[in-house]
Amino acid sequence: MITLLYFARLRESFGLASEQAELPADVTDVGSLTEWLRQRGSIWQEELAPGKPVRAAVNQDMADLDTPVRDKDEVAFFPPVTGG
Amino acid sequence: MITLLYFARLRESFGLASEQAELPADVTDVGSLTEWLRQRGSIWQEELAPGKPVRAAVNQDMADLDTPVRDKDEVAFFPPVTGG
Amino acid sequence: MTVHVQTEDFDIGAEILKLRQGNTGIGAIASFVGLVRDLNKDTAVTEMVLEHYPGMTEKALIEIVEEAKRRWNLINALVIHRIGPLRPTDQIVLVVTSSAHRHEAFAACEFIMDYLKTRAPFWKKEQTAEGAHWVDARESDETAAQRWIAASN
Amino acid sequence: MTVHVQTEDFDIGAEILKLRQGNTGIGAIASFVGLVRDLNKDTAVTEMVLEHYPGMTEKALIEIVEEAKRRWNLINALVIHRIGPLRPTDQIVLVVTSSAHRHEAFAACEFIMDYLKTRAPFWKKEQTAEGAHWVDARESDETAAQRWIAASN
Repeated sequence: MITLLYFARLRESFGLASEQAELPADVTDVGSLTEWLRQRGSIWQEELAPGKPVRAAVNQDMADLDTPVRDKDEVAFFPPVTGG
Repeated sequence: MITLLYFARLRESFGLASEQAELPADVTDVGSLTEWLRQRGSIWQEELAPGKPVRAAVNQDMADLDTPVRDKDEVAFFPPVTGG
Repeated sequence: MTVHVQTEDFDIGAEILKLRQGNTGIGAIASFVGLVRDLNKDTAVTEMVLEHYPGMTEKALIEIVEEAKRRWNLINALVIHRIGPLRPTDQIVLVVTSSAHRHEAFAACEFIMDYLKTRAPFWKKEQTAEGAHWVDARESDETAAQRWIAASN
Repeated sequence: MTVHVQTEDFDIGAEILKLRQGNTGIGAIASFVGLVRDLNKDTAVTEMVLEHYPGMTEKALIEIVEEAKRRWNLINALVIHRIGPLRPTDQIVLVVTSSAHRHEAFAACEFIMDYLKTRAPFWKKEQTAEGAHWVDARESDETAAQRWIAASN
């Protein structure tokens, strides 16, 4: 089980702020997790399309596609940040 | 007649903050004015010696040795500035 | 070193006084305040909402300040970033750095702002007469952050 | 654009509020405060006296701020410099710049400080346990000012 968090435009598009998910065995990193989420439907495909400016964090550290995802991790997806 | 002003270390060394001076005809710029002041004595020679870090301003603008000095001008001599 | 994420406004004068307290070696204090402007890309903004990632935001800000302290001789540093609804002319962010000398205070303050803009999880949603929209990240902010990677300071 | 040379202390919070008043286009305010440190080249300073050249000092500060406004898109700028006797931890100088964007506010604020340090007629005399002495100008301040001549901003 992992915790998934969505922020800003992604939270609104998915209509989802957080969820607990049971991952299939072949989801081992941010890249394969993104691929798995894309299979949920057209809005997921669109927002998480390759080349879209989406960022991910694993356990509150900025991550890239190769960052491992393990059981009990907190994984967040969000647009590029715009604070300050 | 010109007004001469001295600041900081120069004011203390010369024991003089300001004076009105009648210049000889051959004093036409900051360089010749400095040369003329050096003839006043050893402390003037020392403080205004060539190569000493002394700055001059003519009519409240930073000047160099070639800056003209004319009747009624205000000429100031002082060390490099250390504000801020 | 202090990092705050809060809905409340802040008082730069009071914050600088607190930061100075008890340290007689400070010669330089650089600070930055970011404000909500009423114009963003030619459409009047009536309100904006700042969303953040609780937990990660504070962690990211602390890491940015720690990195600044590794790069420059800072005596102290403070970051306050507001969240929630904000209106034009409201204060958004405060960064204060103190050091013995001015160049280090200036450089660290600008570095913290540049990194905060590209690495701290905040998102702005603007409300205009034509509706609400999420603010896009700017290329110029990424460029500003990148130059600290090339340069040592 | 405001320039003050004064013996009185200043309140950075109040000055920034005044500078912001009535302008809703300000997105960035950079500021700098210089303080008297208790240590200068390893000798404890008990007091310092700041001398200036009345008339020329104000003129030089105005020219420096005008030059900053030519180089960057500033909305407003303020310089306050104190004169007379000052003690460790006292505030000496305040520079505040406001702009639509942060880089211009930061650059102009640092530029004004670097130019003030080398072009505004102020002189510091420090009082230490071993007596009084005039502070020497620093090579590093001249170097800091020179880099603005090489660079366009």
